[in-house]
Amino acid sequence: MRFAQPRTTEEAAGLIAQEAGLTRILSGGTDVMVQLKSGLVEPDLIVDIKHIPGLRAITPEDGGFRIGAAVSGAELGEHEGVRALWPGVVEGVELIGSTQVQGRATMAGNLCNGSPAADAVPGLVAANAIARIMGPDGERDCPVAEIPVGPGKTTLAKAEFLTSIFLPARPDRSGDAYLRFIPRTEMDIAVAAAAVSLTLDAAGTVTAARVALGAVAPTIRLVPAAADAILGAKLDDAAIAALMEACSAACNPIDDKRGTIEFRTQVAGVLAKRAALIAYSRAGGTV
Amino acid sequence: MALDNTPKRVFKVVGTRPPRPDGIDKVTGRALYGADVSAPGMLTAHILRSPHAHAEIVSIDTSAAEALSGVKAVVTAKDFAPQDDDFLMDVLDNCMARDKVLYDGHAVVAVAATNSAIAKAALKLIKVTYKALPHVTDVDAAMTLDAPVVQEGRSLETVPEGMSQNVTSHCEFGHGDLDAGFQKADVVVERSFTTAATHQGYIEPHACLASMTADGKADLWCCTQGQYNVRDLCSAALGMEGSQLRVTASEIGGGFGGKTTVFIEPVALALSRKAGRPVKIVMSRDEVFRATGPTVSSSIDVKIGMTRDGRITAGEAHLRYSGGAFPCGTVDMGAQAAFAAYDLQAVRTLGYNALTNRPKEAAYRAPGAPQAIYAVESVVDELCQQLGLDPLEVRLKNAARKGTRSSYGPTFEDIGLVATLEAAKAHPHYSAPLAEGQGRGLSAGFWFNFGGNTCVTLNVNTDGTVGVTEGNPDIGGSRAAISQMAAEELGIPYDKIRTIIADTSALGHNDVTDGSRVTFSVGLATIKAAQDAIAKMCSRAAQIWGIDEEAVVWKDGAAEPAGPNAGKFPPMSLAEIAAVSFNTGGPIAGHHEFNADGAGVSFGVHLVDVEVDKETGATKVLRYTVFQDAGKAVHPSYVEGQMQGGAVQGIGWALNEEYIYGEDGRLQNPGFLDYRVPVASDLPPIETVILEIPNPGHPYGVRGVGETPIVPPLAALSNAVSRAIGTRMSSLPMSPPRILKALSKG
Amino acid sequence: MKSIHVSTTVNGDAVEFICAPDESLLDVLRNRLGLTGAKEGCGTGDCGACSVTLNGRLVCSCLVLGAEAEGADVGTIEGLANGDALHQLQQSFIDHAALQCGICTPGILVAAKALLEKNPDPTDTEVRYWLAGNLCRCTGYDKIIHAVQDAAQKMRSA
Amino acid sequence: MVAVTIWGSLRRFTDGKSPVDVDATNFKELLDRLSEEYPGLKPQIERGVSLALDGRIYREAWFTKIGPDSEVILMPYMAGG
Repeated sequence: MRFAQPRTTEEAAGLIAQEAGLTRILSGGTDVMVQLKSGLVEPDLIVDIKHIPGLRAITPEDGGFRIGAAVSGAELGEHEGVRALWPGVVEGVELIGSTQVQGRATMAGNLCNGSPAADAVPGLVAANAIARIMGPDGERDCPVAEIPVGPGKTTLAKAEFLTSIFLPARPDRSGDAYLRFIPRTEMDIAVAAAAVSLTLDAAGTVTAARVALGAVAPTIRLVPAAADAILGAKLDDAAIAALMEACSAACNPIDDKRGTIEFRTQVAGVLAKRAALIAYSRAGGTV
Repeated sequence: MALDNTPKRVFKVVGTRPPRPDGIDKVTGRALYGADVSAPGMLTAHILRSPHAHAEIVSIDTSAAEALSGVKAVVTAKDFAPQDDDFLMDVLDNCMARDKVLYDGHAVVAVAATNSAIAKAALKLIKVTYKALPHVTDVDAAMTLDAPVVQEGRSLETVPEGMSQNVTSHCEFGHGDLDAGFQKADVVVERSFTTAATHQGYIEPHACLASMTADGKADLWCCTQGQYNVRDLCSAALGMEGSQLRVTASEIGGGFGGKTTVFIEPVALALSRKAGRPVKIVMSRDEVFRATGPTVSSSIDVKIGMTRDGRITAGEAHLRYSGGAFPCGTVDMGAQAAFAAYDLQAVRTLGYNALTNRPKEAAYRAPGAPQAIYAVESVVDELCQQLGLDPLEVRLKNAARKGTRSSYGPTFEDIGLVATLEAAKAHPHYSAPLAEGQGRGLSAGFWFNFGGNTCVTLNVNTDGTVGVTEGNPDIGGSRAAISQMAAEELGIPYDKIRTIIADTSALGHNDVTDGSRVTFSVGLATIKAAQDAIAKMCSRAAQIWGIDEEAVVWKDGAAEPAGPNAGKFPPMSLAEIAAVSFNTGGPIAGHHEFNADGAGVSFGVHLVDVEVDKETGATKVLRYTVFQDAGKAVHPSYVEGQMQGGAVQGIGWALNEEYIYGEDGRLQNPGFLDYRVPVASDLPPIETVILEIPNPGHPYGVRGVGETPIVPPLAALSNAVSRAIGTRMSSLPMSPPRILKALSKG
Repeated sequence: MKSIHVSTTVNGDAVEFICAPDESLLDVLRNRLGLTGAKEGCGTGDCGACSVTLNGRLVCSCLVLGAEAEGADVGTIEGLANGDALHQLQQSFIDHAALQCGICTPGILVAAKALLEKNPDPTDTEVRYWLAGNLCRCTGYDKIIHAVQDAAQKMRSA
Repeated sequence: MVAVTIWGSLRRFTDGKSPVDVDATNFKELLDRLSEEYPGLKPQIERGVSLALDGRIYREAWFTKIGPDSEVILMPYMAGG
């Protein structure tokens, strides 16, 4: 195994392209190191991208923010600007692991790990965040929602890696929120999760919404039917009930050591309801 | 045994809270644990483990591994001496599978190499051919007649005929006429319960460093609750003489019963013998979960009758425990402990142990008692609910007390249950208001407490300081408590004493640190050793003064002339006597060795308030108070620490901790990610109330305190949750999916 | 696997070591630098016993490659006391009986120090959440929270 | 003679009797007499038993004195955590 610390994205892309064997990108390393420890993955090359200029930066852009792929959860959480614009995204990232893990884990790594239960991803999907991807042929942009395709699987080509994630600007009277369910108060993987992003008009009616669910299907799932359920409403009981029903209907979970199909299906709706109410309040709405 | 039974005595050191002697080492990172040492030329070993729940080992080919550069030794079960004794054979078979692998994670081959990476690479080169066999991991399934047989021919003569071969033992306890008792009841509740296997969850994985030389002498450093036990088991396994194996106990990073046996120690010794070099083995967390000590899993039926005014007329429990793939006597203790808190005219408990394809049970804090008492205390609570009675009053009405014939036979001496219940009743927690969606639970708990074989040396140094040498690894602050008792008895300051834990060659046998025995037994031996040294110091003073030694008494750390000589000479302090000891007959040391008895049983009562989120099934623990009889709390901070730590382990057991097996019989959650021990943010403060009802079996009144606190939380939590959600829970852990399911059934 | 030469700073001292590319910082500290205060309780970032600071950030050293320490500033439990003078947290842990077996103690102290540097006056709940990644199986956490708060109070008034 | 209470599952080796009377003045004599008079108890006695004497539990001590009026209860050998 070799270890490389490239100084540019091009250099990194070149290293990865040239490696015939298995490559792992190291930014926070909180998943890669666990894989190494388990012996299930034996990479030939580890590419540490933290030393590439810009990859640890949070940069304002077009009213939104570009978050470098190696920005840790702790660094993101300390950024008042992102917190104010996309509080739901930040709270999702901050739920990954312990304080110690926060010192290392990144939003981009959480996305590329491909876990259906990734805490950072529902918020990003609800925010319609755009990932910037570097590859042998240069950079491309791709909606975050299109990256995961199954447990541990993404649409990234072999020689591609994330360099940043862009969180767009948003209209006034917008809010987002993320909630997950875990058996303890910390340190668990989400058993079910929901992120809601919405925009209100002056009267408090929902004019735009995106709802994403985690841990209830092979990938993080955008649920347009759930968004439709609250569009044009003021989160009255009927809209909430429709939202919960749409979320539960969108679930296709498994029974495993963390939860049952029945539990996940039911709780996903509950979390969507609670997240919607928080997002609504953050957008300035009063139920 | 004549004891100076003066419980009302005024203590000077006992009952205070001095700093622990190992404190600075532990806060600076200097304390040396199992994995923290190395030796010149040391090899590192790893162990290949079974991926099957149950399989025959057809063949093992280690040739490619042995040929790998850097590999220095490979061992299998063939490298260990066969044993006549079944218990010893089981321990060894658990360390290394012989003909069959009996559970997922069962050790098969070990490799020692010049570094960890090579040893791991070598494991991949080993070819083991298995013939998979049907498996069973559930205790009730294992007891059916068509269940796969885990081991044949292991049933004791006590097992009734016609049962599955997996049933290895049967026990029955109790007295009185059950039928008549149930006839007298106004209400009878019968309910079945299950509890999952849980792990002790010590943060330090098992680790050892073994070094055997060509002349057959060996040294072993390991984290253990009992170095003498390790010495005895390992020397038998290796066919060595006990004197040739010196075992040194490292600082121990938690044990809770799980480090009372051996797993890797004989393996490291065998590898070292083969390689002729020191060998270190450190388990991974995955190995700890898959191959070391979980508790029994259980399935329990309880039936209790009660009159309208809250008098229990009869109690019956059927306990089915599985201690994994080997015979296990833990159900005996559960069956004896189940109804211990009650004064009953008619009581009967039946226990069965069944083999399953799970790791061999290891002791865990009051082994067997939490499960049984959970089931009994749940039914008592349900009866109270049905009859509209206060659960604390009902327990007081039926409480065992001095003179009660216990459910397991003996008549109780002085016990603290009533005092503990009264303290709970008087505490503001019991009368604090509860909000909607909240519930309060109560449970009593009990543990036997043990004494056992103990040996202590107390050396009086010429500078007036004292060294205490004892043989029990300190798992919760016992060195501080022992130093305090030595200081108390000798009448010198605490900081003049240093207590150390001997290796097996430096002191006679000591039983393992188990059964809440150390503060009681080692403390008692230390007091006796101090008295021995005092007698010698009085004799030296008598010599110096030229008076009869009977005419000398020991007071406040000094010899004083007494009787007709009183006042003739100024008192001679320990330091003064010690300073001239070379001139008066040589060094002064006190010794005591005995098989301690009179440990005195222990009772506790826990109160808990919870709030349940009815939409998600999540339980939040809002308030928790522990009441326990400590006899005499030698170092109250560490008594509180036992009460708090035990309570939190019990909370984990009640809410989230469990061994989860897949259809394939493999453990699904061998890590701290999915084996969910409580984290700091899960918990409220754990309030403690120490009662001191002196144990007549100890001169200071001390009782063991370590185990009882894990017993009540299971039922206390279950009763609180059941009351909060209005549905009786009967299965542990009460994980959110289970609670939500119970809610949906109403 | 070719070893990597790394120059770093540990507890303020310049240190050089070589390590394998897949070797964790925890293994480097324990096996190559003789700093065994950080413990491996799980190797997967779930227990916090291996907590250290890396460029001032609290991390699990089992989740950091030794090679990543190049040019970095590593802080371990061995650097907490100033010679014979214990850090207030260390003293408070002894005074409040906040340790039993002590295996989690180094990690908890390193984590608590990082907390108090960021937030000198935390609530109990903040302490509990900050330390949620540090498992302790002996104490039930109660005395740990008291000890951290005692140290925080004394450090604020110092 | 002392009256020894035998726990339930062993009573089939004492013809259903409990307590049983044995002539013993200490723990060792008690175990020896029980093994002689009720051979079915021998395997359990060899595996280990505890003795509760007037409410106090003894695990191994052979020469523990037993008075004629003592409450004597045989118990399984026990271990803790």
